[in-house]
Amino acid sequence: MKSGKKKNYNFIVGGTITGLMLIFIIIGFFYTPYDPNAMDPSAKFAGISLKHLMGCDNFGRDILSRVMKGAGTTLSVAAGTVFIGTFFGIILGAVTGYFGGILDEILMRVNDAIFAFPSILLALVFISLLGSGTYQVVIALGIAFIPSFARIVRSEFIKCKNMDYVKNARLQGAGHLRIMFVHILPNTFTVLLSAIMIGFNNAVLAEAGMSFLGIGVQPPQASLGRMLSEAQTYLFRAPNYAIFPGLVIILMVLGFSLLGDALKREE
Amino acid sequence: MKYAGKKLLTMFLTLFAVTLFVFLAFHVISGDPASSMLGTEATPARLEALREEMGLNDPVLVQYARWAGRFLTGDMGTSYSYRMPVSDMVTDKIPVTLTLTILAFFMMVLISIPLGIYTAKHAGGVIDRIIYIFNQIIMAFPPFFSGILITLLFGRIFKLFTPGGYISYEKNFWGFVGYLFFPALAIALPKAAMAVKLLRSSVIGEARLDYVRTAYSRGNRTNDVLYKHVLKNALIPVVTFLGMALTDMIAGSIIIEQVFSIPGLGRILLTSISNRDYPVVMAIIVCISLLVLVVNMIVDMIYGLIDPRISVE
Amino acid sequence: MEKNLILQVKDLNIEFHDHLIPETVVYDFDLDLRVGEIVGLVGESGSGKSMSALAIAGLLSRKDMKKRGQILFDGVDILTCERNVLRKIQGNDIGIIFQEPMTSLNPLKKIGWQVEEALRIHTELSKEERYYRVIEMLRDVELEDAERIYHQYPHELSGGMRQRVMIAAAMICNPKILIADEPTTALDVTIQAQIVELLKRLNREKQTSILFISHDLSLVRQLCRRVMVMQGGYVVETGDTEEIFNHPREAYTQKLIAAIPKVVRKS
Amino acid sequence: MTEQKDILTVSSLCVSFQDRSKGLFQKKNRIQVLKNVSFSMKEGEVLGLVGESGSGKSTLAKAILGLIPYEGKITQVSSYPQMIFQDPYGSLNPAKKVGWILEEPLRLKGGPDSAKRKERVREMLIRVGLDEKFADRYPNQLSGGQRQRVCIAGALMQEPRLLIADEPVSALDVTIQAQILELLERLHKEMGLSILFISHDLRVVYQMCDNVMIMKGGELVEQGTVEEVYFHHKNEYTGNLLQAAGIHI
Repeated sequence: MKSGKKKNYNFIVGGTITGLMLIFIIIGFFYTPYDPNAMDPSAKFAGISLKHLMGCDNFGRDILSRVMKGAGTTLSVAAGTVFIGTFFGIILGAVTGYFGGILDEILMRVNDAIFAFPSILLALVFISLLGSGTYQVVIALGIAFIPSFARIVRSEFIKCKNMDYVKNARLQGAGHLRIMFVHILPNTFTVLLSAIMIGFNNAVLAEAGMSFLGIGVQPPQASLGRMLSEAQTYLFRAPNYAIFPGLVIILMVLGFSLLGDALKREE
Repeated sequence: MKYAGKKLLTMFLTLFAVTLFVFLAFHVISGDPASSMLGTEATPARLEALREEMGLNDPVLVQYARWAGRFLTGDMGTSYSYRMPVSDMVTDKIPVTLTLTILAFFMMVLISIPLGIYTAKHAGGVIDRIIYIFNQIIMAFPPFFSGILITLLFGRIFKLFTPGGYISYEKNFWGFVGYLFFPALAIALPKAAMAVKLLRSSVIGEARLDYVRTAYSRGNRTNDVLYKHVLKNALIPVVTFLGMALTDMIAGSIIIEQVFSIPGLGRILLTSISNRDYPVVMAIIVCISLLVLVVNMIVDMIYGLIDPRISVE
Repeated sequence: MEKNLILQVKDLNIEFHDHLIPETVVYDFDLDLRVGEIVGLVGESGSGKSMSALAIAGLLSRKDMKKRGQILFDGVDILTCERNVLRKIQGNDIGIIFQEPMTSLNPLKKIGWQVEEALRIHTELSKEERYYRVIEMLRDVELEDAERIYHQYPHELSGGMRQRVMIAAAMICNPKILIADEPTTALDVTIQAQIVELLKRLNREKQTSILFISHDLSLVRQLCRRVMVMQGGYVVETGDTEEIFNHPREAYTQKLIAAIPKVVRKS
Repeated sequence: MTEQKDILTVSSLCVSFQDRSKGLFQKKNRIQVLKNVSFSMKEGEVLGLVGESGSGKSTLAKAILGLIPYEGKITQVSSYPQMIFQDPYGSLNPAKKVGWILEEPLRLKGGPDSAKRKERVREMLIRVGLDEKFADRYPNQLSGGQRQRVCIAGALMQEPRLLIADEPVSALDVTIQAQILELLERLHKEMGLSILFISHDLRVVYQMCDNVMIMKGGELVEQGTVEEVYFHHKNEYTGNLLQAAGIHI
């Protein structure tokens, strides 16, 4: 392989942003400057200062602490969502793509029908069935994300199953499961990885959107979407309340999408 | 024609499946509508009477058929919370959401197609790179956050519109459209950024193919190769994306309606979800599903028109 | 320039600059093509034969590529002339056909539209005149049912028919030179033989000079009087086809000829 | 030559596919791909199968390997025929190293332990004319000819007695082609391997094979020794093929 002439700036910038965000979030799991839920009436709408780096909200809670915790929640929800989506997506896509036939026909019709619906809408349907809450959001978004992964995995499996190396493995006596998960699956990793990056971004945005609508993470647990929805009321009085949580969402998504682009170009 | 018929059939089958699923799901989850309606006034005798009256003792499929039949005639049931026909609550909201979505869709197309072609043509140039960075940032914006920033910037600082000053379309249609301009922009921007990126890579990918070399070998100008040969081929994946973006926008408008206090479908959907007002939720979901399916159907038809290979397959 | 000489290539060098180290793919390529002559260009993959052909057709315009030398056609240097001068030559005086007739045709355009494209660009003929010219040309490349094919799409034709369409499109303006880049490699033997016969006939009837590029020495022997053998970017041997076949001078040419399995009675 | 027993007998083999292009509710036609194909192959024979694209020659290979359903009878002496494919880029798993790929047949057979497997792989690599270092490379680091050698090595790991070679040299340059043919010939001699050699190239088949079958439209139109078929063909189509390939007798 010849090395490319240009440096992969996407990788450098995306990696840096993602790395910094991860550090920010991981610190938030163990340490925040203040208790994110402690209200300090004297600090109501406190501006940006050394004491409160991002200021305080309408209850006098430290925005930085809440953003740290909230970003952690968003990240966990997104990770859970992507995990459910990828796990079941791989199984569904592998089975339908590899075996084909009637089963594939039926499952994919259903899958395509679900895929046609915006994931937020699907999640809303599930939320109205399951009730709101963090776990419900993970399950609802996770289910809504399965079809997109299943489609990607399936099309990769269809591409691979007709390759000669798969026929060869069959001739040598490899079983279907071994062919699917030992021979074919590793070949889908590049595509899967960039799908995971995109899926992760969609999950972050969807989680934030649902919390914004008040049907995701429930108060008093901090969540970026919910902070934004509260901040909207005091937009003119305390723009920092809206801007910092928004900025954190943007940085999280931006980092991942740059990394995803970088991976695509590596191919 | 056979292709169109097949797609139409698929659409109706999907619609049937979706509505059946929605009906069954809500049937299982919503418990007993009779007790929800009667609330504290419930007595066993009254409950039984109401159940019989509402046909709740019939088999589920019969109930589904009855519900679907009523739905087709415009009777969407009665809201638990407001005790009024759902159709009265929903029908005048549909135009609001639809206008918002369509407006956003046109903005997306108007922004993305020219920019996509431009960046593909000048790939690697300074403007292409600036647009790339811009695109990446815009794609990272949650639509409601851009909504908030737009409110802050254009509403509060430049005073181009009055936040919360929604104008009903029945009173002043153009005022209504004017108010929807900024919300539509908030929905359109991230999708437009994605479309620019997709169109750019699609055009660049097509331009590497053999038939483009053939076109040049006949003495075509670069622009003729681009507009007569490449563009139509490059648009095929973009059409799929635009269709998906449109359905996504229908859902996205639910959130944006919250930011700009627009009384559309999203508003009642959210209140109904938190009130567990299932007939309303069901009606709205079925309406949106219908829209989504129609959009997909149109996308398939456009496909059939663009690509001669499709009708054969 | 000699009177019969139609194309003269002098010291053509092609260099790639898409990696850190520039890579030369064609060294000091010389070619004299005379009116009505068929010259064969033979080499294995990576020998630089296709690159030279593309350069002569004026189709190497990538920015990361450097070309030196001269390609003189009718007093115009194809390497250095203005784009609009080059465009007047392309399709009008020089036609080219490629290896893959499937991908070389635009999948979304009708055959008739694609065949008459060069006429639209280079002539002032009316729509009707163009139509009759195309039908005539399609018949000339031995496509039966030309009127129907005019309205068909590429995917509705077989590989051999598509290659005939490609030839028709390249020959529609009666070019002085036809460059055929591995035109029969993707086709079955019997179809291959038909296409070679067709090229021979067109060359005889229209006095079109043909530069025939192939990896198949025995095919070149059937078609060309003169042949050039390329290896690793260099022309290693050039001369009369039979002469080279019977008395190859260079070791590489000998190796190439020896690699062709011989059909001679074993007993 | 002593009389040798048949390693493969195919009698009245028919294969048909359902026409997938028709829709869900239309009456489907079955397309007959192989029509009543019968032949037999002796132990240690190299049998050529020649035909143009769509003639059914690859389908015949798949039927013999048991990859598709068929009607008729196929009797084989050895139970594990192996195959090498046309496209050396598609027949090696791009995600695995050469060593892993070559060990896989042994693992699947529940063969020897890891160290022994590695030893076998080393021997086989050398046998097909590659360096043992190739075991640590990925397929995309190899050239087309090297890949085809690895494929041959992989096919031989389970020590089959019948090898089906489906256009094994069509994707390669002539000089590489000659090397691979030489290798196959050597292995044939060394291991007494029977080879069913499928190709569209009449010259290559003449060089490689003892006997040859010509296939057209799913039927065997002519079979016999190469001398018979090439110099005294009875069928018109065979004549066309020979002429198209520039083989004038």
